[in-house]
Amino acid sequence: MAVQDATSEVLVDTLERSLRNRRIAKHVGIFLTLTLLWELGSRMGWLDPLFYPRPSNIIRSFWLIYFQNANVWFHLYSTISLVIIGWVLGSMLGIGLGALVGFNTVIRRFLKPYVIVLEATPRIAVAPLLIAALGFGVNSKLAIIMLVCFFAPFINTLSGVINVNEERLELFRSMRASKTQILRKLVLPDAIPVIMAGERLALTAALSGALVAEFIQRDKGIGSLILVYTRNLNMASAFACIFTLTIIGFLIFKGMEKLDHYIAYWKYEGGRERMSSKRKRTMVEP
Amino acid sequence: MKMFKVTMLSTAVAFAALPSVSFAQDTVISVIKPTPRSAVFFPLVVGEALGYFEDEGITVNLLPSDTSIPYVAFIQNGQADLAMLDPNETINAINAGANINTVYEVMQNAPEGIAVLAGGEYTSMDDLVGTTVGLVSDRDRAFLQAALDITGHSIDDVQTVVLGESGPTLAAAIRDGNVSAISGSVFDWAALVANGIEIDTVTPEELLASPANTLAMNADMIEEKREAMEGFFRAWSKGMHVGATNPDAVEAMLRAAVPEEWEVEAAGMGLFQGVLPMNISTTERMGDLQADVWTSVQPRMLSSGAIKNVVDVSTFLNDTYIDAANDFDKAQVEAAAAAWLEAN
Amino acid sequence: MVKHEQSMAAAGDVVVSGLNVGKTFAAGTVVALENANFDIKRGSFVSLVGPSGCGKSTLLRLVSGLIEPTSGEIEVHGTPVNGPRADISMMFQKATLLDWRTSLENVLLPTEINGTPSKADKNRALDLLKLVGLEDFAFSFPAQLSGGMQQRVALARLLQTGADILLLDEPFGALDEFTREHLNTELMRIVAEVRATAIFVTHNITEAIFLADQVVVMTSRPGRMAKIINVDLERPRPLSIQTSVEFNKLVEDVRETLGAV
Amino acid sequence: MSVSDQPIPLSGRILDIGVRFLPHFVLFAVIIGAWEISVATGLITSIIIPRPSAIWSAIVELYITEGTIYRHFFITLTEAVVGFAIGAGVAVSLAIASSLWDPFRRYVTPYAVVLNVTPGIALTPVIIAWFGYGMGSKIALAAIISFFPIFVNTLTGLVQVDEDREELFNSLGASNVQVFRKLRAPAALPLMFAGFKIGLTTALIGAVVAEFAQATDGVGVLMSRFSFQLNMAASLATLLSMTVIGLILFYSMEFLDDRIVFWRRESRRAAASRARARTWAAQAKK
Repeated sequence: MAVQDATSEVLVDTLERSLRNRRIAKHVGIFLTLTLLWELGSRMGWLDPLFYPRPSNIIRSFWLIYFQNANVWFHLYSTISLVIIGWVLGSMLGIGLGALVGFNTVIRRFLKPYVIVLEATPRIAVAPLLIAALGFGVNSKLAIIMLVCFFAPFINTLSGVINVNEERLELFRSMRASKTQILRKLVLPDAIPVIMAGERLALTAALSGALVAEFIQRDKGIGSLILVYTRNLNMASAFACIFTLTIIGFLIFKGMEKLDHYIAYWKYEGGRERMSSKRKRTMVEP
Repeated sequence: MKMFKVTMLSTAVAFAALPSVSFAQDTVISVIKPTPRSAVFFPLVVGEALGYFEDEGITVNLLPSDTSIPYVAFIQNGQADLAMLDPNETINAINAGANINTVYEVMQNAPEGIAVLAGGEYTSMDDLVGTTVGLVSDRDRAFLQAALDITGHSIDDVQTVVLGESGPTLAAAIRDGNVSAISGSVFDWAALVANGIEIDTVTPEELLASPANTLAMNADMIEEKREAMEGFFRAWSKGMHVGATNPDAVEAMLRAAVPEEWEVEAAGMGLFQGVLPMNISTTERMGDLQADVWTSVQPRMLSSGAIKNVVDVSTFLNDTYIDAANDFDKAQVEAAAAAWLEAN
Repeated sequence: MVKHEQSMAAAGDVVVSGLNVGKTFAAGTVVALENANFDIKRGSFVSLVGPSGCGKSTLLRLVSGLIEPTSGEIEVHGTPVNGPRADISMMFQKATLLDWRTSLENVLLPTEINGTPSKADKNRALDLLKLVGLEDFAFSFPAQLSGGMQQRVALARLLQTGADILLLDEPFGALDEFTREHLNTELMRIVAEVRATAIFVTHNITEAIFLADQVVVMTSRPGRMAKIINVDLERPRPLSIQTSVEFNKLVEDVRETLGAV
Repeated sequence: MSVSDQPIPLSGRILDIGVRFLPHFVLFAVIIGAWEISVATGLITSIIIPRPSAIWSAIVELYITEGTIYRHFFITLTEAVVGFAIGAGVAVSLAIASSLWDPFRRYVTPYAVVLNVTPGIALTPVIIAWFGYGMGSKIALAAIISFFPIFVNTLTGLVQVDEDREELFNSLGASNVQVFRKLRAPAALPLMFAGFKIGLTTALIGAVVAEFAQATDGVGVLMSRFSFQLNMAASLATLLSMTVIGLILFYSMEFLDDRIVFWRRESRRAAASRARARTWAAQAKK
């Protein structure tokens, strides 16, 4: 039942293998050729510049929005701070509720139909409703972000808590562990990897949620900036903004990977070695 | 776990920082309108650049949003102090029982128009009969309705399609002949022209003399918010005055405040030149309410079906702020604008 | 009946006994265990052997207090079993180590459950890891250990509880033959060293006889204790004992019991 | 604890179901009642959360007396399904090509990763610019954001084949085509369907978000219209139709999944085995 990240190890493997084998030059070559073809196509009039901005113009736009006019920073700050706050609040809510529901079979039984309904609803679609209900401003944007990133941690915490390994549970029971001990020493640590998978999805969803909120409520944020640019037929800058989001998306991906290595250290060779020597030091020396 | 704590802590800090961004001591005036800060309503940008809103103790909180959102609702539920409305929206709201007053005319001539491809097969309103006409937003339907009505047709003689506000969609639709014409406003054409799509307007003359983008507010709040509103409109009028006397300063201020509109020089310039005259009042007092024009446009809107009933203008036009809005030293404003231009 | 020194010294008093113990599942439709009567003496090593579904694991869980009998009664140290207790410790087929804890922390788990581990507890855990031959892996995580090493950590954890009755549910069943033989020898040595009473469940006849003082042969449908065979082989027992005539007679006996019913 | 093994009479079984669902109904009724009262007494503003009775009358109006919802419902459903079909078609073909031809996979991978980390929603304004104001742009966005989960799941399924099984095929002298058709493709099916289920959900989100940005018809437009008229009851009633679309899409895919990947569920296995026995018998008779 847990929601897993779609990013496949197959792709990451392929990419890393490719990089290791010094195929970077080839990749870059292909990329440059494609870009040049695009540029050429645009200059020769094969590609409609209304729709497909020239790569050179996109590069110019990057320079403009980041350095010359530096107008993107304000919007970036707005979007990113909202995404992070909404994500932290939304996932705290998700994890808390997930744990609560996971431990309480009665609540779980009663909540199930509502969870099914919530799962089937495109949650991002509630955005206009929330903006109308909560009004313009930070509150409604935060509410949207929280709503879209609440679900994955909720479901994953729930499933992590429910799917505790039977044998381990029996072990704890044979040692006469109390309910809190089972929760603290077994269930929660056991659920961490799957919760982290939920968190990663939640952060990605939070970014999408922020964009949709900004499309509707256009005061600030990268979403609203993209709209201004497309409205002004300035597709090059619109693309520069979209590629900015690609970079943010990539940073989220990498950042969550790092966080996962840190928190769920026992899943990774490096993490195990790090913690192993750390524990040795703290245990033996003092 | 430490990382988690760091995240939480930084979140808490960011949270604490957020409210401090809005100025606690100032009066906030929330305005719902179609665009964020833009050349289209430059008096706001000018007023902010020269610190006039600040001088009045006002922070302007813009609620730029999709034009499919009925702005009147936001006045009624108190989320907005001012809403930018078109005449037909105003009349319809009053007919629907909304307790609103129109207090300031941002544009005294309609920026709306009906555009066709220059040198194309459509050259007049009559040519549009039987074709598909694109609307930039739902709002533009009433204007098209009125234009067709004046030229002896009705909205049922054409097909309409909402194109949305995306520039390339508009451009492609008219260039490739998917629509015969676009009913929109001068802001929508500026970008098209800058991208080499020449257009002509076939708008009936009579429709141009119409208030547009007027600001309305909850009638019950007129006295309660008097001080802030007078300050707001005074700052706006000052911005308008700079537009009338020193367009170069306005241009420079816009380049600084909304650089995103000037990245493509031709588009920025085209837009600026298009909206400059629109934002300058033709009446003696800036932002004044033209009761006779409001009276004369209503029968036309009625016959085209854009409104259901004609409303007596005295019931909702309220010029109680206009005098105060014009109560400033013009020479001082001109000097300030010149000094700003000098300094930047 | 020749018993090795330690258990001889302690023999005589009964630490685990069952009277007409029965257990049914699925609302009485499945009889897992029927009418089991047994006495297990202090310090003895008892093997439960039989095919799948003969109720040997059920019997073990009944003794541990993880499940309750449908009929009859089990007593440990003279008091009826009604839930998991401190004087009993259990080990499973899988090592069931916690991935996020080092070997040492896994061994310390039972102590933590009963309170905060003292310095002495920690030293004891380290000693136990040494006893199972893992002193160099005290700070390794389970994923860094082989299957056999993981089971040894589990064995150390079993001993860390300090319980004198050890229940082992096919503890080395999932390991390869060589590792299993090796660990069985270790287990025999360690159990003797800590002077514990052990109940060992397996479906491997050789293993059952090799380890035990008594082999309880169980048959299925319904689960039932068919025969108790005393193993009068001298201790310590080398691996080579498995080829002796005496040993093979015992194997024969168990086979016959299993086939006869 | 004595339970008779006599079969429970039918009336008893109905009673049993009733008893099982009764608490759910009671809880639901209590929540609705409390909600109604707290709105009626002004505890909650009806702008934020409308009364259940108001939502009910909006449902009756939209679905029964006026029936306005159906046109929008089918438009959005069509957009989501067509978008999904296109996205899935492209994704599956690319995944097959990538699995069969290693260099292709290497060169496609970086672009797939870039597409994955870019929030698909950010493309909304550009997609609308490219594909225009009709259903095309909604279908395109639905296709784009449903592409990745399907691509990656299919590719993973095709690539991560059990090595022993592959060795078996090689030892039998199977050709590459045979390995693909008889081993890789069937083995990939479960993961592929998991991808389809995620893809369907995201396709619906794509269609609805594109409708928020620009559209004349569809439940997304209807919902934002109602929201901003502050007609929260009708807005929630419209949201319900999205849930219904979501449920229809999900359960249709579940149905297909059950029949095509029949070997995962006992009841389906039994049905398939009976069917094959029948075919076999019929053939034997001839």
